[in-house]
Amino acid sequence: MKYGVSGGRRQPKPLLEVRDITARFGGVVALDQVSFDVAPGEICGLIGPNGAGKTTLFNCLSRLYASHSGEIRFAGQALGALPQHRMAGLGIGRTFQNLALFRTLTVRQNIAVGTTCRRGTGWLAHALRLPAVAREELAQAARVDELIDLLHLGDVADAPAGELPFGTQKRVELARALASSPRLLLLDEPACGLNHQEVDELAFLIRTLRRRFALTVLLVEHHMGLVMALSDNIVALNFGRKVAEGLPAEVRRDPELVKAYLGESAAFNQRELAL
Amino acid sequence: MPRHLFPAVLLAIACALPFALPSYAVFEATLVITYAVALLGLNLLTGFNGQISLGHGAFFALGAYAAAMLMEHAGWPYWATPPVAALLGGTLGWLFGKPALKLDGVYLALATFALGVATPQLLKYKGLETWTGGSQGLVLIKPDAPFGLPLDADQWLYFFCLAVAAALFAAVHNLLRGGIGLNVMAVRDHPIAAQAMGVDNARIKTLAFGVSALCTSVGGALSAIVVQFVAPDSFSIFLSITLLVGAVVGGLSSLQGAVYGALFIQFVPRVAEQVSKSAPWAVYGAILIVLVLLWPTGAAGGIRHLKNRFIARSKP
Amino acid sequence: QKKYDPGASDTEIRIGQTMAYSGAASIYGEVGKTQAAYFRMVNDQGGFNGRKLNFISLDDGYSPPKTVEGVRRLVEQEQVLLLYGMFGTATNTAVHRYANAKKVPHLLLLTGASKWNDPQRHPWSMSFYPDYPSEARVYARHILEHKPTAKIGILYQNDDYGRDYLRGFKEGLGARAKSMIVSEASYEVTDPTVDSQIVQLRGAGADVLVSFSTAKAAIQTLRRVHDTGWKPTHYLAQGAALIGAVFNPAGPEKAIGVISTAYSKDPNDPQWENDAAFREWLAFMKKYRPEADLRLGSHVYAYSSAKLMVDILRACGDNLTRENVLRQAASIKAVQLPMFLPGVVVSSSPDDYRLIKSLQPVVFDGKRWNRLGEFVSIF
Amino acid sequence: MNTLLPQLAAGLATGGIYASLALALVMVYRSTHHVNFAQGEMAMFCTFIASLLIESGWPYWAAFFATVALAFTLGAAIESVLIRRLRHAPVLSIVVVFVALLVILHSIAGWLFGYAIRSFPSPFPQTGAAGALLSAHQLGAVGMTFAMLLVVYLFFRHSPLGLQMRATAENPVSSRLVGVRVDRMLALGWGFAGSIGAVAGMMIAPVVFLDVHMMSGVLVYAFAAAVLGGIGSAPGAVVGGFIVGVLENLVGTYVVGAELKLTVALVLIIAVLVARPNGLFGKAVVVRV
Amino acid sequence: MSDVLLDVRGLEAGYGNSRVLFGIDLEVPAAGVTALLGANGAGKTTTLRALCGLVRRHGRVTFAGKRIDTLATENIVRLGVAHVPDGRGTFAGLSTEENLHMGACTRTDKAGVREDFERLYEYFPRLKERRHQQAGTLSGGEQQMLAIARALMLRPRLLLMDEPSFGLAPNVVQDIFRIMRRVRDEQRVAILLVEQNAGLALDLADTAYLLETGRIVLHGPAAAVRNNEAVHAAYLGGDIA
Ligand SMILES: Nc1ncnc2c1ncn2[C@@H]1O[C@H](COP(=O)(O)OP(=O)(O)OP(=O)(O)O)[C@@H](O)[C@H]1O
Ligand SMILES: Nc1ncnc2c1ncn2[C@@H]1O[C@H](COP(=O)(O)OP(=O)(O)OP(=O)(O)O)[C@@H](O)[C@H]1O
Ligand SMILES: CC(C)C[C@H](N)C(=O)O
Ligand SMILES: [Mg+2]
Ligand SMILES: [Mg+2]
Repeated sequence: MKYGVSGGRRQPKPLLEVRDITARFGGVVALDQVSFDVAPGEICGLIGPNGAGKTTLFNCLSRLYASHSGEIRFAGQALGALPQHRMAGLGIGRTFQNLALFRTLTVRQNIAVGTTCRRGTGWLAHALRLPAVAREELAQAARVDELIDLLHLGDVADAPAGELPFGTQKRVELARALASSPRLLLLDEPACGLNHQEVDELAFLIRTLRRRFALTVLLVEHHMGLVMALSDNIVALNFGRKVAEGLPAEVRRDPELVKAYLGESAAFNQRELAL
Repeated sequence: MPRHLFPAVLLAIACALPFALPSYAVFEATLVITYAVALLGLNLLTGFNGQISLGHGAFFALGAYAAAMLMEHAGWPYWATPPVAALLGGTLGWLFGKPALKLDGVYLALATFALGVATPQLLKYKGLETWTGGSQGLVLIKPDAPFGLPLDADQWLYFFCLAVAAALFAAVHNLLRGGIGLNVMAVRDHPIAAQAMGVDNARIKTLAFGVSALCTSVGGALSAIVVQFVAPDSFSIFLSITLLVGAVVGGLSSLQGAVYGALFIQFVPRVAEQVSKSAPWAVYGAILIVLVLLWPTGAAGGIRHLKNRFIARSKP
Repeated sequence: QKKYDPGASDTEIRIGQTMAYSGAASIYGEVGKTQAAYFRMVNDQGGFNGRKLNFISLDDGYSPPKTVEGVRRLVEQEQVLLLYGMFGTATNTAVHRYANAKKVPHLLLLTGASKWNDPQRHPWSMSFYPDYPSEARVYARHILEHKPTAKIGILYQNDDYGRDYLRGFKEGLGARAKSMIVSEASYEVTDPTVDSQIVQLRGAGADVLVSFSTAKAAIQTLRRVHDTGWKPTHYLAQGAALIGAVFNPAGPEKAIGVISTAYSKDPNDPQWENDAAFREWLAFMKKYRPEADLRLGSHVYAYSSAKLMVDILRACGDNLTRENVLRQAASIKAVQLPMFLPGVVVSSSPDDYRLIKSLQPVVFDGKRWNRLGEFVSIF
Repeated sequence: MNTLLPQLAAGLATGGIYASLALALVMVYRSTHHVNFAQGEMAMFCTFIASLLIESGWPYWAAFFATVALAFTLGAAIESVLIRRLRHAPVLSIVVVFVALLVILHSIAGWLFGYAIRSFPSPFPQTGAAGALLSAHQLGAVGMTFAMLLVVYLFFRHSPLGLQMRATAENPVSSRLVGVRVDRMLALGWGFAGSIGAVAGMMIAPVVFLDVHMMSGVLVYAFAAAVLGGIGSAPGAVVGGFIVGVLENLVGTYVVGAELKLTVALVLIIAVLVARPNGLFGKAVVVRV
Repeated sequence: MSDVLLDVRGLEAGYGNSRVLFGIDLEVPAAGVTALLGANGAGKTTTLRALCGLVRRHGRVTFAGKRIDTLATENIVRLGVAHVPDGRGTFAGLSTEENLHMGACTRTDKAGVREDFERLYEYFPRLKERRHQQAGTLSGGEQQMLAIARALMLRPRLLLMDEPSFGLAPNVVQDIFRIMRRVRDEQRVAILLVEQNAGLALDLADTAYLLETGRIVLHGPAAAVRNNEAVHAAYLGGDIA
């Protein structure tokens, strides 16, 4: 808990408030009356068995699923009525569980797309290439370069994203999400497919990013080592319902969760991170 | 190679061309330009934005008729008609893009196909006959070179079309190389991710449709001015299909591709006819298949590939 | 005294054409092929005055912009002396002004629209096909005479062909058009069937059916009308009133009683079997178009048209200027073409470009055409 | 005379025609995920061959089945000689190849068979049902369409081969990884589609008469029908066919007149699709992120 | 040790113009588990793809004494090689159950297939619950279970597993490893395992190979590899136990 903003969620104003979110697909209730808060600056772990509804929750937060009941507030603003593409502008960035890169675009271009919501010039200005456009592009290029450096993507910056190894693609996604300068970052299984050392680096990276960009992070992950090491607070889902919430140390001992999710002996097969 | 060298060389050659060619060939070259402008639009939509259109002939027709009717009924000078065609095409394309938002894949293909199929019928429609000339169409007059320029009518029209085309190519090039271009392609590659990154998919797609239709309309207007005739039979679904074929064979997602595609549209049927009188379209089809097998990503893709290979080989 | 314009020389005469070898009207491509065959025959027989005919026929796919391209290529690059026998109204319209501005003869067009007979404004263009509106007026007059109480249903092709007929027909009926025509239905060439139109016309209570259609729709109409047991008096545009190409596929018994007009000999009509001109035509076809389908009506037309063209050029003698070609074309004096019905003469004068001046109303009896009264002159 | 009933009947009859070709489109879509624009011309070509066989004295049904077999071979051959080489090409390149096939078949047919319009026999009795709403052939053709629908439906729903074909279309790599002979599946899919098309052609030809342009009009409607039904759904294609046939006639007769009937019918179809973007019977394949 | 089921010599592979594997030698014994470790982008996935003929490859690969390096993918599979591909390879438009049927599409023993259905539904109750659901709508982990189950439906002799624990909850990961142990012991299936959770993989494996940028840099008995310093630091973390 060295860097954790413990007690952050008891601050009067949470950054993200999730209230009674329910999502259904035909007969499947993917989310059932889920409520929780995320304080500014917090890293909140979201865990639960496969099919518990974690990704669905992310999709509700980024409004990919428009029809759900309940309310989501971000920085005090209700998201219900806003179109999906406004989320990035409001400060919600995300990565995807199954890679969702622009496969034919280069890494640099992928990241540049992330800066869309910070752009002010329109079609006509672009077609005529007004000076404002050039200025903007300069600023955008600087931001992209910064992220490329930060995420060690220099070697592949001009390669088409679709041809990169899995782990690299995940990093590109992260860079792309950061390019919009989000306040809240939604990470869906960022450690998936990484080896031990890479997970270590990821943990370090997430902390660095949080500090550097004053991020709040909602982290979905099955890698318990990573979740436990990073999270200030954990929300556990099962069958679409919230089954536990609290500090990592408390949640990991929750008997129901151990049974449904962590498995016997709660042996984190992914060992604890050396942080 | 410097960035602007290629277009600059191309432009220089293009400017020299009409003085080296007989007037019939100049006329043909002008038609190539008009097709290139039309394909530019289709390429933007289908290549860069991933929205398939089997009906772009409709926008070509729109531009052509807009130009023809303004000249015939309102007495407008020819040079004033392309902007109007652009405005009309852009607006109608944008409007058509709205319902098209809901559709993709074959469903969008059908919707655009319907547009292409309906075009000749609408042009023939009795209620509009006084303006469109019905199935007889409208015959126009060929303009002469202004300001006493020492050019014949064909040469002058060539330069006129070339100027319009250069302006449009430059504008589309600008559009696509910046952030908007990235958005346009992002929507094609992964619409969901694009949306999450703050791209307003609906806006991008409708505007892409609008700009695309704008270019194709201007291409149509130029073609009407050059051919000096419009009739419903010129704008059958076959035109739309031809445009798509040109765009694909030329190379989608490449502005050069529009030029190669235009050359294909203009010259390959002729070559086919020379090879076989009895079944020219079988020859055309065979050429098409060979080209696609050879260059699955179009001539532009093939040429890029060759260039890369050459560069790779010339490096030690 | 030899005089030449581009395309003519001591050894050859260049003739240009664009034709619908492909596209929706590709059936007319046969006309171009037979014309080419005729010119080949003339060359085989030594040409005339020491000159060979060089016939350049390009495909325009029945698309006007392609026609413009083709014609400009013919005139500017191939340097033809004249344009001959080009097919289609829209396609010819596209080059109408060009040909007249360039003063290139634009002769014996395969389209019957009335605009081609305009020697004052467009002296260089001349058609060889019977004028559509005039033919339609023949039917109108026939109905007025024989069935003044008719309730008329009209089926027409929705293009300049069908509409030109429709206009002429209504003019022919005059004031009575409104009361006599109970229903009009159009179809597109691309429509798979005309069933719906037939139902509509029949439903309107028509007892006279007038079809201004082309072959395919005509066949479907005959069959459908017969199958549903409707028995109207059926008038059919002469372009589609063909025994071999239309009545036989539909079943000739279904066409009994069809009224049309004729100006040439239907090669599938048994009454010409021993006709000398027919036999000559057949021999020509066998030799120069062995692969051709003789059921099609277009070969006779093509043969007659090509013959007339050669006659015109012959009449030019050694003065092969464009102006002289036009002058000869505009002063044809009562020629009887072998495959035309006896009595149908072709003539022209500088202020009358309509070459075919009379039509014979005919009725089909299930086997052959029978004359229905006298020739009717069309104006 | 009331025309509503005859118009409905005529619409259903033409609808059946559209449906039969639409089924062939569905067949090839289901097994390859492509809409084969050359399907109509393939059918036309095969119908010409059937016509030649019958003219040379073959009994109808012998010619029928020989043609079906030949169409199967033609379809499978086109797949394995040509389409196979384009497996990694972009979709639109393949669409262009379909266009190429269309013009090639059309052009060669014109060259081989000429442009004369021919009659084509119907296997159904020529009852002189004068005044009846539908002729025996039309009824028979509709029946044939339903029979083909049943076969296609059962094939994809309940046969292991059908399942493998669907899987192949959807994900060829995964199909290989479970041991499916993907090349064979694709060739079979094309073959079956070719056969269905040939049957469609032989049912259509007695109505519209046989010539090289026979399918150009029909294809537009068949495409609309297949998409309206939800491309990939066999029942959808048939329902779509009937809807298109009837809609077109009713619009033509009672709403705008024949001139604009196709236009208006297409606008209505697109309106339906905007409300139901996967067609009437199609289901959306959800892509999760 | 039992005899070699899969024998790989000098395997090279790549995409387009770029080479990824530079001569790999590898042996997988029958009824044994062989682990293949390597960093991100080392070429593990490419190795498995090359074995199955999904990418262009050269070299000598024998399976049960038969050369398979020239065979087409489907024919390799039909010899009894199942592959859990990376990215799962779900047939998104088919139902869960149809996906499983596809796994068994080359089998002719109906009764055996039925039995395996029961067994796999027992292994993965979640899939049974979701069996009529369109597979593309399953959650990531559910799809991963499906990929594993589908491969097992083949009743393979060799199982190529590309990160089987990918996206699975910790308890399911444990289940998967239990299942692998069972199929190895009960059905005598050989397994070539690519897995980022090196601790678990090395527990299960008899032998292990370490891949670095397309070359095998280390191989030996699993225990020995586990104790290698470099492996330990990168794949296991902490000090040598
Ligand atoms: N579009 C949909 N249609 C039907 N069911 C759905 C849909 N989306 C999600 N589900 C179901 O909802 C449940 C929750 O899915 P979700 O992807 O949110 O799980 P998850 O917690 O992210 O799981 P994992 O850890 O495996 O990624 C799953 O059982 C899934 O099958
Ligand atoms: N489709 C492709 N096209 C081009 N290059 C590719 C493609 N797939 C992989 N590569 C390249 O091949 C190399 C090896 O990739 P591979 O996927 O085999 O690695 P891996 O060891 O499985 O890594 P990971 O841990 O990310 O799964 C990488 O450098 C990658 O860029
Ligand atoms: C019968 C044909 C000569 C008519 C043709 N459709 C035309 O355009 O005029
Ligand atoms: Mg998930
Ligand atoms: Mg991998």
